[in-house]
Amino acid sequence: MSSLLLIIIAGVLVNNLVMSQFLGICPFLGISKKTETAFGMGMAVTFVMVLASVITYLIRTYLLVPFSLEYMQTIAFILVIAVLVQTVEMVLKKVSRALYQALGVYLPLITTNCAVLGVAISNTTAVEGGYDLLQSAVNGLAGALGFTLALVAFAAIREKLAMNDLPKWMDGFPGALIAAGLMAVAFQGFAGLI
Amino acid sequence: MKKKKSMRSVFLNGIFGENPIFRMLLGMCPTLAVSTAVFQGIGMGLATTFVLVFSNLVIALLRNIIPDKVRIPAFIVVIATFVTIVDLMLKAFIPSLSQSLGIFIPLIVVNCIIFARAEAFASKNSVLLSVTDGLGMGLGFTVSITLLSACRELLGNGTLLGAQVMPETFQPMAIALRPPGGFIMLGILLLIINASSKAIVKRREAKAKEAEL
Amino acid sequence: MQKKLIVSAAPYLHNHAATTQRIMLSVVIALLPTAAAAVWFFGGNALMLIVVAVVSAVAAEYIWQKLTHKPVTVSDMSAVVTGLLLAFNLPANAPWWLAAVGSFLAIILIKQLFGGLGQNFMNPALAARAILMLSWTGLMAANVLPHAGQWAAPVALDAVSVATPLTHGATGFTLWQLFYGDVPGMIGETCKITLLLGGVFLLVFRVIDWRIPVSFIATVAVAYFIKTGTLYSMESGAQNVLYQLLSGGLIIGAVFMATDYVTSPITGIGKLIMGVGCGVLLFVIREFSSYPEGCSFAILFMNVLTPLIDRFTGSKPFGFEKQENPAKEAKA
Amino acid sequence: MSLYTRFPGGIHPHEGMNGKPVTAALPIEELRQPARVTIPLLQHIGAPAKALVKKGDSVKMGQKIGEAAGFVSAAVHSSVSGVVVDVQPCVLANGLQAECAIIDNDFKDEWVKRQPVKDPEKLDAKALSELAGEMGLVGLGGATFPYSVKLMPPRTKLDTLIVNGAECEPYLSADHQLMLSKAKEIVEGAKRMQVAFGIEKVYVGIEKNKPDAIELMTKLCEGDPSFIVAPVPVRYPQGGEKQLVYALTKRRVKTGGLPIDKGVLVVNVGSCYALYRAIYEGTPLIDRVVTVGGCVKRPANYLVRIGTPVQWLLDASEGLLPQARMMIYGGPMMGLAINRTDIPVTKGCSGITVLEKKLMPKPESSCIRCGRCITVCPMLLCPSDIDKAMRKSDFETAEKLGAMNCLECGACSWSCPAKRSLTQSCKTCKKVITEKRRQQRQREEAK
Repeated sequence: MSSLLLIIIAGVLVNNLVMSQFLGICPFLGISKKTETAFGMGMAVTFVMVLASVITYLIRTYLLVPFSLEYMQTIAFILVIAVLVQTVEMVLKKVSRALYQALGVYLPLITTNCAVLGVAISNTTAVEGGYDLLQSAVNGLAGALGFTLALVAFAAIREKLAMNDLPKWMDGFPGALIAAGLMAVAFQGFAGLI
Repeated sequence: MKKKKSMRSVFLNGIFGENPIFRMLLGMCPTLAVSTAVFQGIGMGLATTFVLVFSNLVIALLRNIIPDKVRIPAFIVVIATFVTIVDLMLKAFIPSLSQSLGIFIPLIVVNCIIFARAEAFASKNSVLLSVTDGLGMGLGFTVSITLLSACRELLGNGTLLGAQVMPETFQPMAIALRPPGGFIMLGILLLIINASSKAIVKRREAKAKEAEL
Repeated sequence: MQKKLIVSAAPYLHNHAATTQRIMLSVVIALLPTAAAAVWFFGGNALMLIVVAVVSAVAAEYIWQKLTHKPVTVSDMSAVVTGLLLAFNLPANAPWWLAAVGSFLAIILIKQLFGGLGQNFMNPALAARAILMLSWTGLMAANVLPHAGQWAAPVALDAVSVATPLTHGATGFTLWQLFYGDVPGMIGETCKITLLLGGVFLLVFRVIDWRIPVSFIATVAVAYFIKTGTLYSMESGAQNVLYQLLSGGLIIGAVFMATDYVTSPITGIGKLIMGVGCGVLLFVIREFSSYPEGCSFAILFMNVLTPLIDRFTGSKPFGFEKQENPAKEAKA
Repeated sequence: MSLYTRFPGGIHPHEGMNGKPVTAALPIEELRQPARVTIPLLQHIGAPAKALVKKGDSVKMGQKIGEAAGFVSAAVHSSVSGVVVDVQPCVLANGLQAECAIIDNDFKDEWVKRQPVKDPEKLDAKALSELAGEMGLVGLGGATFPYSVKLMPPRTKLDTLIVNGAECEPYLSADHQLMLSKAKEIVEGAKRMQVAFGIEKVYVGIEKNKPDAIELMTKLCEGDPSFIVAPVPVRYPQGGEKQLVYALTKRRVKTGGLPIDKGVLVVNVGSCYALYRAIYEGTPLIDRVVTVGGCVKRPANYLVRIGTPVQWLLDASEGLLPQARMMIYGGPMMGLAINRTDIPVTKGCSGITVLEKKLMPKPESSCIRCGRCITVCPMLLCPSDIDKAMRKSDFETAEKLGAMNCLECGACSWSCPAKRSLTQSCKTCKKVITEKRRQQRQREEAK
């Protein structure tokens, strides 16, 4: 139980995907202009990341390892994620109209979100022999929550910056990157928490 | 109105006009993550270039065969194949680099540059042009990531490619090697490039005006 | 005669007693006793650090505003406050350039690049200190014993390596010593008497709001009381609470840093959230992280969340009713 | 400890020379009539009145010269007897031009035939509203809302009447002095409304800095248990409708709504008096009390005929002092700065305030997010954010932040250490948003 708690704290704060692992930077920079959209993206990523963690674990344990196809891991994982995103989109459309409208637009963007593949791969390498099923799922959840936290906080900061009169050449990405850097400074306080 | 693209312009486009990092802001994750040392930067750049060139080549070859509906999975498979090749080759021949780049080698798969070039260029252009484009983009990526990692290594370690460059009295600024340093350094580089390119454009306009007068 | 009459927008009365400059000046005044205490305990080097930090902060602001052709606003004293706070967060044996680099980072990277006074989203002094700490961890270690009343440290600086009160397992400092300031630490954080004095001054003159410091300190107290009180006895719990409250940078952080207008929530509830958040994070970092002291990181993290907190604690207008129908209102 | 609820926010503005302490002690003097009056046909919120006279007509005092044009509009009457010189646009205090009747005074003070109401006790709401319309009554507290609309029989049952004698605006003492000299008439006017609307409780809200008025009113109301004189704390803007309603009844007037929605009718003391005169004398609204305060040689409270130019008042007060820098039409918090003195006094003008050099605004600097504007805002808004949104022309955000609820009381600007013109930003937002809504309505109607 405590190991799961550690995974959560590590995923959300200490090894925050964006702020200390540089995963998912593209959506972090791209979908952080409005807090609402940022939150929607965060939720969509959370949804997919937990599922992806579970499914890639199953694929790896029951398909790749038994047939010693580990070198195919990258191809297998990325395909699984692509298919998963498509399926999730279709299922959501059928099952829950409301949820689809909330998350739908973000789903196609997730395929190329390296955080999902990154978490899937790190599930296999985090500890000797990789996390077990539950740990993988929790790790996926924690990573996604950390991603959401960083994304939403960053979006609020950018909304604030949009109201400022920044120097002209700070507009857009330079300002966003430096702001992200200062944010990362704050996250460094958790280094060695575990 | 399709303009005929010369190989030279396609090549240079990748390095200057549409520099993947400084202009298009693509492939940020590996850029920020591995740019703590020049050696890693160059390694990452070349690995990406390799994948770019070959995936562009294959996709350009197959561009008329792949049906439109399944092109995205097809691209992914092609890219992932070459990434796997690079991954295995690095593990075999330069294990130290493979170790330090770690997870970011398999993550080349989701590097938006490669996917973007496949979608935007290779699937619409001839094999030769696509390969040139891959080379240009790859080199642009490599040069940029090397520049960033040079800055970070210099400030954070006082060295370049491991050789001491700064004077002995220099106290290395360790934060440059940490995550915040990556963001801030890239931000500052972008800022400088934006400001100077704006200044250049301005000067050109002023000159053009002068010429008119 | 009518020509000299000015026309402007209402209202025409203003509270001339409250100006940005006066607010900053009162913060500087509140910090001065602590500056004196810093020099008293840590001697000439502390004075040098304070002077270098303040001068370079003001210089950085002046140079930047000149270079970018903006109106020069160094007279609003905000750079002085930043410089002072930064100096207070340096150890007594820090080299002079550390203060200068810190000030430049604080003013240019953290404040001016985001638009100048009032527009930065992180406390400049704290963020600069954190950057210095991440860059030159060794130089930022507070390991000089105070040498009250002596100009230079009696022992060669690098020969001294002492445990600060928060280093795990360190004891041997009495509560009185902690309160009075006769302990190793950053130059401006040790003397709690002068810091609290400054805090009371700011509270009395309504420069700062009570919510952040009170909720911050109370949260830390409660957290430590629960921890030690349940582990051992109520008595040791209370003692440990006092020990923790008087150790490290908690007081300076709660009174002077977390209350920074620019980087803390603007609403009352938001301020309480900020205080409690800082307290919890401080407890977590002190207890579990690799850093002995977490005050600056705790505040910085809450700075990051401040825009978010502001967004969700914005009050509803007076008389707002939930079932209100905006379309209907528009028609009325 | 006050008996009455504290409204959120609020300030205690400091005054310069000849402020309330001075003007409050000056009894009302009737100002000499000017030789010529300029009577604007738009002295109220709503549509301008339609002129009933033309060049060369001779008019009597109290003669209707402008007729209400539309639902929200009010009649205008001549304040002197004489000859109409012209009907032409003139500049008013807000800097805009409006149609005005210019009348040369013959100093005969010939009244038009006035007709007091026969059975004042039996007036019902409908009759009151009609009478108010006929007599050109508007709210004299500053909002100048036509009373023909305000006194219409309401949809909801009214149970409380608040007579607003708070007069929280600095410098001004017009209402204060009116209460001292016309207390009986004010109470009588209020009683007529009480009867007409079947109201149970009448509060007379007076700020505690007017103890003489409180005493007098209390004495007058002793016999009537339904009348309660309520001394309210001195805090600007205590006299704001929503603030006073909240302080006295704890009812929160809905955003965008009126006190009437909560069963409360708020009437200014000046309006009560004007209503009394309309009922018992048949006198239309042709004069009002104006405080001339601040940087003038002889501050005073004048009973002024509507249409008298500001210069006439200044002359009576022996002119400005040398340190005068700003002249305000109204009070210093909600008035309008003017730089010409030919502007006529209208129904809504409660004072002419002249401010000295030392009170002049200082240059603005960056917002430091100190939150003072939020603490003082009586409407619980965040003026600094509205200001920032306005500066980025982001009116959508401003609307979300509740800019439309702004009272324009000026408390935020007063308290801002960076001297930013927050109130002005809110006003701008309100204007733009109102215009946008209007356009949208038009588009919808066009469909």
